[in-house]
Amino acid sequence: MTNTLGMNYLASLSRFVPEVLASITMLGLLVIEASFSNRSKQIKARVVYGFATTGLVVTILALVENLQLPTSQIFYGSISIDTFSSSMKLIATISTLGVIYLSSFSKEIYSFLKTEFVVMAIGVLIGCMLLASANNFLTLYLGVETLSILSYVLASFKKVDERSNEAGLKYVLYGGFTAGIMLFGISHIFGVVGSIGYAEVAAKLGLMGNMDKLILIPSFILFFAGLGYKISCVPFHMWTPDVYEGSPTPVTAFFSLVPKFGGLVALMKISILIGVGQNVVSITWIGLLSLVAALTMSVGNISALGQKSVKRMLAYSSIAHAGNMILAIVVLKDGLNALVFYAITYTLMTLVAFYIVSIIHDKYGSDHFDRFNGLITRNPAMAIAFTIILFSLAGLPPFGGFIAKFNIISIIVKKSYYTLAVIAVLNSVISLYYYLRLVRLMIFKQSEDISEISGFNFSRQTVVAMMTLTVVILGLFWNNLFDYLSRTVASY
Amino acid sequence: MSHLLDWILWMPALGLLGVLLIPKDKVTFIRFWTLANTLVTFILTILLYSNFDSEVAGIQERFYVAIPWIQQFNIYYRLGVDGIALPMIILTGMLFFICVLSSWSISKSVKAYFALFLMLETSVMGVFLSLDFFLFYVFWEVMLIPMFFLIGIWGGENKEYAAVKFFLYTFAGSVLMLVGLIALYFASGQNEDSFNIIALQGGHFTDMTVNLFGSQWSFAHLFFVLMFIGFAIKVPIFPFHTWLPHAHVQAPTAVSVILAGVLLKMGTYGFLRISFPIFPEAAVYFRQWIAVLGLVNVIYGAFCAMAQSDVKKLVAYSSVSHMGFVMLGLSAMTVQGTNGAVLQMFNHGTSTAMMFLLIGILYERSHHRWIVKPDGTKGFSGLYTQLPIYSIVFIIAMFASMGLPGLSGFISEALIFLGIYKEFTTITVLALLGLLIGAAYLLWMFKRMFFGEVLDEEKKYTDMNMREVFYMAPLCIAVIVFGIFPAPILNIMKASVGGLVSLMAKYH
Amino acid sequence: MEYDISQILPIVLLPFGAFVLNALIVKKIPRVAVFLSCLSIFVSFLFAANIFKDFFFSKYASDFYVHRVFEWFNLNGGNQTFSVKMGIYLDNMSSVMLLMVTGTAFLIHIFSTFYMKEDARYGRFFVYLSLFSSAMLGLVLSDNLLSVFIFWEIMGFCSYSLIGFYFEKEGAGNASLKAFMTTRVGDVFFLFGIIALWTTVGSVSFVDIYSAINDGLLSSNISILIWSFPVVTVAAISIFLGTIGKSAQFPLQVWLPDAMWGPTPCSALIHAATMVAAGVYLSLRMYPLMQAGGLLIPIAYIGAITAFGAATIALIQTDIKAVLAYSTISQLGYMVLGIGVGAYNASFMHLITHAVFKACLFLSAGSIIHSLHDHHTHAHVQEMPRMGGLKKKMPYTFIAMLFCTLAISGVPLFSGFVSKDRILGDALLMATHNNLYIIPALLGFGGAFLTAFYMFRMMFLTFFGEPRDKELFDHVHTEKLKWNQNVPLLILTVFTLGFWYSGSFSGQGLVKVYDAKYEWFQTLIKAPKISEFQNYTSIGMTEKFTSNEIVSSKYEPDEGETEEESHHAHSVHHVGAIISILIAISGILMAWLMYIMKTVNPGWWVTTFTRWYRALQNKYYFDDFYIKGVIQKLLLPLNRTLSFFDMGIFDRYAIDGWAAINRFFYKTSRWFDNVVVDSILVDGTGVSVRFFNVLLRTIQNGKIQFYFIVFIAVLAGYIFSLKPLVN
Amino acid sequence: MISLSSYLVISLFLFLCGITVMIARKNIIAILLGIELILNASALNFVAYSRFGHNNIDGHIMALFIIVIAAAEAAVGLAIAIRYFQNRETIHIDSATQLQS
Repeated sequence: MTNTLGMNYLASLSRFVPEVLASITMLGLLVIEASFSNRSKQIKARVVYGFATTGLVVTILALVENLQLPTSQIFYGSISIDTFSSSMKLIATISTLGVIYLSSFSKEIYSFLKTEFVVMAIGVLIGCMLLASANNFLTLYLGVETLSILSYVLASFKKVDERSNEAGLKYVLYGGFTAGIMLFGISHIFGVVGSIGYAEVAAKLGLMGNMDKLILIPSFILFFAGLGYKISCVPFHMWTPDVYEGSPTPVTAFFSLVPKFGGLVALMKISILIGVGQNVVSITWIGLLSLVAALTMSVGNISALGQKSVKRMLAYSSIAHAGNMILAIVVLKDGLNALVFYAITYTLMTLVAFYIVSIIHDKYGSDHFDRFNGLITRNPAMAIAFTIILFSLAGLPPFGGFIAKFNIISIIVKKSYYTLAVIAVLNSVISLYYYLRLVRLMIFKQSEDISEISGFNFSRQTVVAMMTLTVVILGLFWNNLFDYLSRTVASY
Repeated sequence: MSHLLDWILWMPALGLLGVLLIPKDKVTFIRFWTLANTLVTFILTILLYSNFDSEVAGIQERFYVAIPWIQQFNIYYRLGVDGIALPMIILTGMLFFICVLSSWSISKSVKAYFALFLMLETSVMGVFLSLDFFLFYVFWEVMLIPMFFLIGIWGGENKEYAAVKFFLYTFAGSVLMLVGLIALYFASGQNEDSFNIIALQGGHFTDMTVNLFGSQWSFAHLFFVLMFIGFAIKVPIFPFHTWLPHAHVQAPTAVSVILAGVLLKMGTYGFLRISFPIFPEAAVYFRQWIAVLGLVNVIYGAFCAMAQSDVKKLVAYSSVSHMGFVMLGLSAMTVQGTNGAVLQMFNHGTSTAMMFLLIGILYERSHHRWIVKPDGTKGFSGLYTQLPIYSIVFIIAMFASMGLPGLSGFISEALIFLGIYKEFTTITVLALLGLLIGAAYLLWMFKRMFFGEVLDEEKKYTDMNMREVFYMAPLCIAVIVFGIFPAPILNIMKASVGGLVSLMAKYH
Repeated sequence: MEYDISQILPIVLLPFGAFVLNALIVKKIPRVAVFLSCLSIFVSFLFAANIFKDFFFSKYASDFYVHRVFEWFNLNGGNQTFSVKMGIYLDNMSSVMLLMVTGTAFLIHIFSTFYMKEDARYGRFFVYLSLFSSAMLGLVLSDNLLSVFIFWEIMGFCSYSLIGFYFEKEGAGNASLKAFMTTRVGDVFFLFGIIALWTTVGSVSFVDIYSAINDGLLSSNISILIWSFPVVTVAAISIFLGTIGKSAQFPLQVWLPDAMWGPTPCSALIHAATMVAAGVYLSLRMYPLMQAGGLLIPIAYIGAITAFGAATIALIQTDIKAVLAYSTISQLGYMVLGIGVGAYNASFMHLITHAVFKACLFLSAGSIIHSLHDHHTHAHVQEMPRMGGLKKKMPYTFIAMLFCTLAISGVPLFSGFVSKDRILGDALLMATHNNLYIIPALLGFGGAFLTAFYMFRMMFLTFFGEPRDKELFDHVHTEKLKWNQNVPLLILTVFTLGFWYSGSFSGQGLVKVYDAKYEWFQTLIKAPKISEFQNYTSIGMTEKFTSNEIVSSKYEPDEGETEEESHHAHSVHHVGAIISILIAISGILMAWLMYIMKTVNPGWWVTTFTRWYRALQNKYYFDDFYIKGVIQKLLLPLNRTLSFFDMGIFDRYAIDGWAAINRFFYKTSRWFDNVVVDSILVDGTGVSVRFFNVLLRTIQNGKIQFYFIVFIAVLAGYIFSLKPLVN
Repeated sequence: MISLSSYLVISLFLFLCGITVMIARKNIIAILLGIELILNASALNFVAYSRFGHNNIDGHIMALFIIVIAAAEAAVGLAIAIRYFQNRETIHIDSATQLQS
């Protein structure tokens, strides 16, 4: 499947178009930012968002074009472009678009910083793309760091807000710490295997005896810690709640989507390489993954139970969802299409949820649970949309969330990981419980103030409605999408 | 959308769309629209009954729809009717029609109420009609959503607790079922994996094993238990029953009627449609445990009911007890037992529906349900003098659910006992004790509420009005007529039940 | 004779039709309803009379029966088959029974038109009566235990409703509840017996059961809990328990006295003449089963104990209806004793005679109560201490009651003597054969003495002497012959004479009459010979009866007995007859001394035997035992505990998560605020979730370096956990 | 002649030092320095491995990239630390406990 454009830079670039486009958009935005004076805010904002949107849309088109092509490794095999990573990049790009839209009306992003936000977001997106399509540890490291460094800034985006600063600080320290540990692990892997390319590592592993592999295992675990912290899977998740709570809502939304996708793709690729077969490493690796998946789901959900702030609750639930997606990684190649499907629905649901949370937050300056009391009377459309989304997140039919869960659970049941399956479904019961708490407040409780919710204007309503509708449709007629995914992605 | 089954399934959904289109303030219009819609559905079910061929065992060709839905998992939109589903479908059609009438007095956000109500009807019909396991599961879950809101918005003082409890409890059960059905799907593949319930039936999984925690387990036993929990929570079987009293006490009248009349039956229907035919060997293997659980239900429910001072809670526990009889009948796996169980499902549907409707009627007048108020004073007394018609209907309902010969309850219970006697003699004896207590708590309640002096606050209670009489009448007739001539129902079910029993008999 | 179903079914269907029709029209036009009821029961009386005539004048065929069946429903499906058949079974016994039931019922209907006239629910009373009559007749005609059970329960329902007829009274409620539940205890066992027989025999029609007994099908064992019994015993016991419940035998006799809360006519019909007798009727039908089950001795004991015990309680009752109630229990005890000692047709005869004179007694009591109207309380008086000297005021009632009292006390020439003496005679006979029967025999005779005593005590207190409540007495109008008040009584009175039932103007023994012409009763009624029901095939409902179904049989008084056996029997019967006459006379004499001559002072007995007196007042503490003991001390606490366990412990701790622990966390951990309390209340997922939640919150303490430590610890943990892999 | 193992020992020592610093020191700057130590440890590993183990330059390249990125990360870290100091007048790490459950 690997064809021979390994040598040729131009040929390589022809497959590297999406990343290039994204970078161009980023740089262009910087230019625009510089060229506009502060007088004409409106026009500037329009231009910025217009440019960003067009740029990302073009990127999306490029990615779609990439999806059609077979797998190929470029830049001397340091980067591999394949349907799986392309599709995940596609989703990441779409979610970036969604977050940028969110940032455009969120009051938490100060108007004079909106451009910076967009720039950073696209930067993180590029990092995510690198991470996703990395084919050796170097590109992986580069991707992770590009992702992280910009994320640190995003986390502490509200310059004057102490909490935001603290979030940034914790993020940077924790990130550096884990990055270092990951590198240490990688260095030992390199030392034993003598190469940093995935493929070579896998090949060498195949030739080694069990004892040598045993020496490798700790290094692999160190390496896993590095990725695990990006996906924020238990027990490397501890920064997550704090950072998510501290950062502005759009940033939180962004964090719970794009970096996770990058990390998941990388993890998936590496697992597919080293997790196959029946040797010590693979068994340990899969065991590690399943353990982590179970822990992530359970801890995420259980911690979400007692939260007071909806944002924090969503943060924890995003951890839990990451756990669900790791389940798909446990079954390696068979999990690919399930993983992608899950990512799609998860993106939609998370975006809608954060839109609504952000609107409420902008109205009250807080997203405490009781801010949602009696939403049904104050803004039925919003309440119904949110209810549907929450049910879908909990995995209730006939919504997309259920189908996503169904796919993953079916695949792990097929591989007869019955225990994992049972843990997963029971976790969805727990998750239903805290989602229900919100639904209860929105629909059963009476609100103290019945003032109309401003900031939920027509355009936002349409966007939310479209996304919610998509979720519902994905729940009923998911045949074609799933079919398409299993044709393209699975061919990876 | 041409087939009769499609119409039955989607008619309420159409009604739902209609309700959504009607403006909020056109309350009476919404009511009548819903009434008409449910009536049409009911008539359609009757039509189904009249075209039904009672000789055919199992699914009838003329009532079978299969349209591919998701090829990836070859999931089909597959509907079908057999003798076990049909009574339930008719019951559903009738009860929903009656409940619309009984919830005429709902005034709080009527539109939403009836919309959810119709959504509920579609999902319930879907559960009874669908022959594709995935479809079944989807309807099974969708049913929870309207129930949650119906209890949580229009319920009593402690409604949210009850609603959430009901939702979580049932969801917990059904997700286990989800794992089970996926496992079945992948295990089913002789030629191709399938969710087709009919194709799965017949015990293909008898000698499969799965490796779990390093030891070999029988596939059938493992997943029979898994699904058993799912259905048991719905039935509900001890120890999964505690959601029921809360839900019943808090729910508005119509909803508790549906809950007791139809939703509980979905659990036992699940056994008949899925657990038993798909895992016959496991079912036979576990039958004495099922019987014991059923017995516990009967006795325990009856005893708990006797101690209640809230009449609605009393009836709720009584339905725990009565569903225990159904479980006993199922555990027998004899022709009398199973027929008795299905008949009991129907009869309990009618009689308990009557009880709850009557309690609702009383509640509309008294706004409390205490037989004995918490402060020890009488809640009701001498209603017999105050509400003569009401009392007579109440007597019919009460004696029907107590199993007085000549009313519907008796035949099913007698058949159940006849079925289990040979299998579990001791359990039969103890279950008869349950029958005794069953009479005791109902009559004791009746004595305390209906005999004696009329209280002052009761002086203003008015007797049943025309509307109430009108919607109680069909149930009364059903209870009496099927008590004397059970044949109409037994004839439609006996062929299918016989088939099932013969299948089970292979594994005795 | 041509015989088909159209001559039999109307007996049941007419009253039932009347019931259905009346139930609809009673609110609008009660009078019509009443008329319909009376008419329907009268017509079915005519049908019954017609049938009886056929049976009576056809050659005395003791084992002639008509049996017609139809399928009620079947469960044939797959390769499974199961069919439930219903049918009618008509033989001599049922024909006599039909005549008795329709006759008394009709007269009681007539009397009710007088008694219930002023009542607010005049019409509804007749609705219940019609339903009851149809149920009773259906029971008599039914050919299998299932339909017997069905009608049995419907009668129970009617009894429940009629006892609670005056539902404004709290006591009526209690009484009806008590009656239904007590009989229900028996019924549940009855149902179990039916199921046991059904499963073993494959059908519950009498004939099938007979043949099954004959073929020894029932000797197989069933195991309950850890013991195992032969089916036949279990079935016999269960079914006899049904009889105990329905016929108010010891130890379930408690409900019948309270049943007197109902209107007097319904007491006469249901709780004296028919329904309570249905229990005995059932046991007679199942006589072969009782025999095969080896149950006769226990039955004899239960009957004797009931007969005697109830009689003793009746001694001290002051309420006229209560006296009659206890005498009913006692007489039913005699019938059961009769079954126990194998006096099959004597027992049945006593059923019939008792039905007649007890109905008459109740109606007389009714007419007395009705005429005694207290103008202060506006209530009818039934306390004997306030009566007395009514002989002058109500002559007709007096005559009726006198005859019935003579009959029940077993005075020769009256029906009671004929039947009761035969039972006692056979008891004595059995006692000479088997020592175990001595006690029942003695109790029987003792009971007879007491019966004579308390019945005449009632007579004297009511009709003789000076009126004790002058004012009440003056308000009583002098009775004149009214078609619906005392004519029914007098008609019944006629049938309290002995010669209707037995050719020998006395009981058997004194005057031996071997001419079958006079001993029609003994000829007609015989215990079913199970051997005759072999290879029996049931006949479709519509088929006509053909005369070759008649098996004629002549009357041999002592068939199957050797010469000296029969001689012994007759001598014993002699003795029995003489004893019982003496006993009756002495009883009457005793009462006469006490209440007319006042030579013996009742108070002396009370003061001497105080403890016994109190025991009698409390009906031997049965009610205290059942209500205070079993129900209040045992059942209700159990229920409360269970339901508390269910909601208070099971639901709260196991399901809602251990609230106690939650509260502990709530106090201790500072993160545990109202939100969590809220979620405790609304949590269905159990303590573990909550616990881990707290744990995680403690770990998640916001200290970044603590996070590092955890991180390192976890890595170390992972790596060390791999050590086992190395070797 | 210095062998590979000695390099490894040193790098391990550096690594542990870094971790100790990050855990023990309360000063944010110090903690950032700790990160540097860890990164250097791994960089040293890379170089040593590629010198002794296998004759390819992957290790060197890794090391270079590590240096670059470490610089970038340190820059951002310091910037955030400064911002934090501006807001809180302290760079004591234990003061950063506003965010917690």
